[in-house]
Amino acid sequence: MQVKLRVFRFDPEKDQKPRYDTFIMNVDPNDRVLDLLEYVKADFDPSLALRRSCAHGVCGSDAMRVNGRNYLACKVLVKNLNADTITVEPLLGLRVIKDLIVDMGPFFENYRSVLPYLINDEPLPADGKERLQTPEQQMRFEETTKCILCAACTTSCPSFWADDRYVGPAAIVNAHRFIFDSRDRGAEKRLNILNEQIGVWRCRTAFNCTEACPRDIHITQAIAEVKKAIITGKVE
Amino acid sequence: MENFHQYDVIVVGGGGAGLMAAMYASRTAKTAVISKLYPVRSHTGAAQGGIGAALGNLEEDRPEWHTFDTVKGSDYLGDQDAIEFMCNEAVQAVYDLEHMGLPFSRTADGRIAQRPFGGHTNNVTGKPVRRSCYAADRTGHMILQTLYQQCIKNQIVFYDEFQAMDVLIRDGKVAGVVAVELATGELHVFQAKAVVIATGGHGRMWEITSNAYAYTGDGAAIVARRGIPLEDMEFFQFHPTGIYKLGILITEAVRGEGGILFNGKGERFMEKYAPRIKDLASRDVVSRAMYLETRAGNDVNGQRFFYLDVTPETVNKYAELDGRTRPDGTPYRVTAEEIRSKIPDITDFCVTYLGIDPTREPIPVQPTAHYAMGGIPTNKFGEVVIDSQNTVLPGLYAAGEVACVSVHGANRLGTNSLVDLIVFGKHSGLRAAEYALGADFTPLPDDPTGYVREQIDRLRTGSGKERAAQIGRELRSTMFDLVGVFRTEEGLTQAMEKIQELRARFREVRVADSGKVFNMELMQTWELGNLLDLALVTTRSALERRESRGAHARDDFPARDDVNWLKHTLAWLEGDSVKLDYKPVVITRYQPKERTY
Amino acid sequence: MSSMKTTLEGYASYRGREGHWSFLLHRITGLGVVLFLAIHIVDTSFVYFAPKLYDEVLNVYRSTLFGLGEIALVFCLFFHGVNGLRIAYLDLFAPQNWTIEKTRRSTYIALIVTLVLWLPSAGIMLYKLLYHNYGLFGG
Amino acid sequence: MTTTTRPVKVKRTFEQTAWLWMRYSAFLLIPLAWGHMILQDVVVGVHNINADYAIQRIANLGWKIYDIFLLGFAFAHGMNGVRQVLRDYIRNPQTFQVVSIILLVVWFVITMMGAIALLAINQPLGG
Ligand SMILES: Cc1cc2nc3c(=O)[nH]c(=O)nc-3n(C[C@H](O)[C@H](O)[C@H](O)COP(=O)(O)OP(=O)(O)OC[C@H]3O[C@@H](n4cnc5c(N)ncnc54)[C@H](O)[C@@H]3O)c2cc1C
Ligand code: HEM
Ligand code: SF4
Ligand code: F3S
Ligand code: FES
Repeated sequence: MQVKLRVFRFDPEKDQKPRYDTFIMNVDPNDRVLDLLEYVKADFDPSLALRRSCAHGVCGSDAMRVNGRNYLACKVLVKNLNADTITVEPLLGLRVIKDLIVDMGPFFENYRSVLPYLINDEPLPADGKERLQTPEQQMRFEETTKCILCAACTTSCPSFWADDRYVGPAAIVNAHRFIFDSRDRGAEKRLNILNEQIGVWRCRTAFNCTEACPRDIHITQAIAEVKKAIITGKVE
Repeated sequence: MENFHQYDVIVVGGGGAGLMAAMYASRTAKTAVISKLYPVRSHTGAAQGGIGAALGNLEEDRPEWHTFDTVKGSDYLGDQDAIEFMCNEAVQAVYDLEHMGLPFSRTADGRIAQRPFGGHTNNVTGKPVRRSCYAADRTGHMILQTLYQQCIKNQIVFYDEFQAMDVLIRDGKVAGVVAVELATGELHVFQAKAVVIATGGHGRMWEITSNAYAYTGDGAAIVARRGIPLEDMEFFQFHPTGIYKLGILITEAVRGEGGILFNGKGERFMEKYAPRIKDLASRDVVSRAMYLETRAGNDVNGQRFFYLDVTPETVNKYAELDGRTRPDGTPYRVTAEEIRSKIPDITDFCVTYLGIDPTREPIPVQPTAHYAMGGIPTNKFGEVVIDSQNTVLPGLYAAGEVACVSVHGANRLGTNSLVDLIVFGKHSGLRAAEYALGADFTPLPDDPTGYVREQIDRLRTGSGKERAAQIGRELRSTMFDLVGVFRTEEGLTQAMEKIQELRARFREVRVADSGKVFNMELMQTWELGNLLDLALVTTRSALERRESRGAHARDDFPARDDVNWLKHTLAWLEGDSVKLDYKPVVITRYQPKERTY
Repeated sequence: MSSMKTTLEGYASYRGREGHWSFLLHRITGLGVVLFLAIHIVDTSFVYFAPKLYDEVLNVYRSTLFGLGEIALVFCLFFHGVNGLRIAYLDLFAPQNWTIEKTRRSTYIALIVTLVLWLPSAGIMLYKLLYHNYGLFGG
Repeated sequence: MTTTTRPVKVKRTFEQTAWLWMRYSAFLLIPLAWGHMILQDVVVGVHNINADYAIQRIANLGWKIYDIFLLGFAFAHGMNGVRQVLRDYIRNPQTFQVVSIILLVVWFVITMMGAIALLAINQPLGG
């Protein structure tokens, strides 16, 4: 089928303002949007800049806006879009560096701010083997371990557009992953961090994050669980 | 000097191997990691099935069995001292990962869950053993995340989106690394006492591949251009179950959970090729079986693909036929729900890319380029060795897929790469730090960035008669058709000619984008150059090896030849030609035997 | 670099779904109501501070323009209330229901409930407006 | 189930209290705000309201209490809402502090105006 691909372009060394380049191409409905961008690079304009690596939705490199909504370019197929015109733009809320590449700095800073690592200073089991954890305890937080830090969620969040100091859904998801891990002892610290101005209270349940998450994580639900833990003083 | 940095240890690569090395090196040495991708984007995150270790959580298992299986899987080309070391270390390594917080799937009594995987057996009964420790079907993702988290905790210094382009060596010692900062296009010089290369593999030179775009063999190509040989490059693994046409991997764990392969006639063809462990035979065996079936006209619709079936009906039917039981002795039976919970990501891939639910319909699969057994030669401490006498190059280390220890020999067993990353990543890091403690900085060469600038200039000033994208396409199809699962003298010779042609044409390429900021065109063209170098080495090494062993299957020399070829290839890239030498395989306990499954 | 511009661009161009527009509507209606309420408290207090002024203000309120605004206001408060109740209930008592399916469904239900409350009210108000201001229906 | 509940000590913060306030006040506002609106805007209608009507109503003790509640809850809810909305867009903490103080003053003045009117009117004019 034929599609019209409109791509956001911006070269900081040449352009004052961004522009959109249009490419008409014949594609397979099963092609990924990432494939289309690769065709552009191979056959039309090799200077198009974007990040990508795994090409099957597990590395988190290529989150971008496609027809106005955040996706991983490698996880959205042409046929999923139901449109002859496909517009590809960089993520909102982060500084555009070049074409589809944005500055991920603030995103990773927010991620780091919630202490995203296991905290447990208690002695290890005497036999040197694993800490025990039942399947139920593991399932409690399994969902949020799936996060690939692609930023599709955080950059779809109106609260983050307004102020990038809001830690954002991705950071909360990663805090959730540890708060509800029965082996972790740092829940208190993280909850106190998220209880601050820039924390969970900025979430207005706008839900764009959950809709955008390519890993199908129930983000808003996870955020709500964190809020609940803060209010009740109980991690369940 | 601006853009100059000094560290005791520089780790190039932020995947599993690199992060492991950095974590251990940073305990005693000033360490930094350079990575062209954000570390969490590394290909380790794509690993699905699991990490092998003889924990014996569900049934009896021993590191010795793991060792033997690995030796056998390697078609006896693996160095047995290193394999034994790795399999013994694996157990503690997995516990270490758990202590770092890795969310393994669990057994009912709270231990790390384990599943069967290709080639891993109980050495007494010969039956598959549950050895692969897993976190659903995203074990690699969890390893990568966990290690990155620990690096944050330990405040490791990262230079994210810095692409290494050269290793500086002076007076036979490592002096540092030259890297380009992608965001600015500036060159940076990192002076270091020790450098650990952990840049992963080069599977992007094949058309159908499970490998990431970033898998362009940068590390191997960089050191090869500095006169260091590459070992066993002819051995590249083709995984039998890539999604048809796309190459996306369907982990062996699908067969571990009971999935069955069928040909176009609806036959379970693996019965013919591996009567004992059938669908769980080692990867080279299954990929070859598929190729042979295709040649016999047994592929589906004559389109060179097969079906991998994990619908509960099929799984249960064949589990009954095979007499498969659960650890507690009850017959093995599954529901669609259970399958989905064991392989959620695979289910997701099938739904997204094929529009099918794998618990209802079979998955179309074909062999896909997957893993480089060959790479930068090292000993079991991760020290790079540069000749047949295993002479160490002081200060240079390599770990992970880019390295060839060699623990995988001619064919890697599933789950063993993650073990390799963790074990040798750790030890290379420890060794590098130890070395740095007792060493001085080697003075930098006069113009440290000269060689890199020369390479860049060439890409910017070519005649422009040729297009990189076209050369890349031709390279990938040539490699897939002629240097793929099966090889012949004729095909390899043809491939050599084609690669030389492509290399000549590559000199006519000119990068159009003259900018500095995120000049991806420049970097990707440079990466194509790396692939062209490694393709040359691979093909030449394959042409010389006149036997079939593991992943290297020669139609014209179908048998393994231990008399002449039980040895590692060392290949030096010298301009447009390749110099070869060989070194013996370390054999300790297990004498080569015929390999059947 | 997040800024008002990004925010407005996002509001205008991001193709969010039910959650996004209900967030926007909740915010707009909330702000609308609070603006009205501030004025309304002040004008009502005129009954005490300046009774004459109060009647004049009421006259303004009786104009057609304000009448239509009042109908919109009622919509705002109904929507804001129903949706606010939905949010408060989910947040406080059923956080596990913040899933895609349930959120979509609850948003639609909130909208329907709003319309069920608002349409009859709007009808009555419109009737009165036409009756008083245009002499329709025998007014 | 083996999932274990762990107690955690989390400080009360202003934002948390404000968040809770928005939700709990919401439940009260449904009868208060809707009741007021349905009665005045829909049932009675602006054309039937004048100063007399208003004064008569306020003078009634039941309505007086009702209105005081409404004033207290609705306006405080609303002004905190405005504060939260503005906080989203104002990056500079100093600016935000100034804005918060202004909001507080506006809230206080308007609430006082309403409260005085409500409390001062005790009987219908001329009655
Ligand atoms: C789909 C898939 C599934 C797999 N499943 C399994 C499995 O179940 N079990 C198993 O054991 N193995 C599995 N493997 C293999 C295993 O995952 C890889 O071999 C392994 O992860 C490689 O790790 P690494 O650390 O060597 O490299 P990577 O994780 O790929 O890291 C490479 C790093 O090097 C950096 N880099 C590369 N070039 C440069 C440069 N020029 N300058 C700076 N940095 C650079 C990259 O940014 C990256 O951070 C799988 C592989 C694939 C592709
Ligand atoms: C009728 C009953 C009402 C209910 C159930 C209700 C409920 C809520 C809730 C739950 C919130 C918080 C939303 C969030 O944080 O995501 C909220 C916000 C708000 N409310 Fe109300 N409210 C009601 C009436 C009012 C009234 C009368 C006003 C005006 C005075 C008002 C003005 C606001 C404002 C301005 C916000 C902030 C909006 C935002 O943050 O986007 N509400 N309301
Ligand atoms: S939660 Fe989902 S959308 Fe957000 S960063 Fe993680 S994977 Fe991406
Ligand atoms: S989009 Fe934003 S407001 Fe909350 S529900 Fe998601 S974080
Ligand atoms: S390229 Fe890895 S997620 Fe899309």
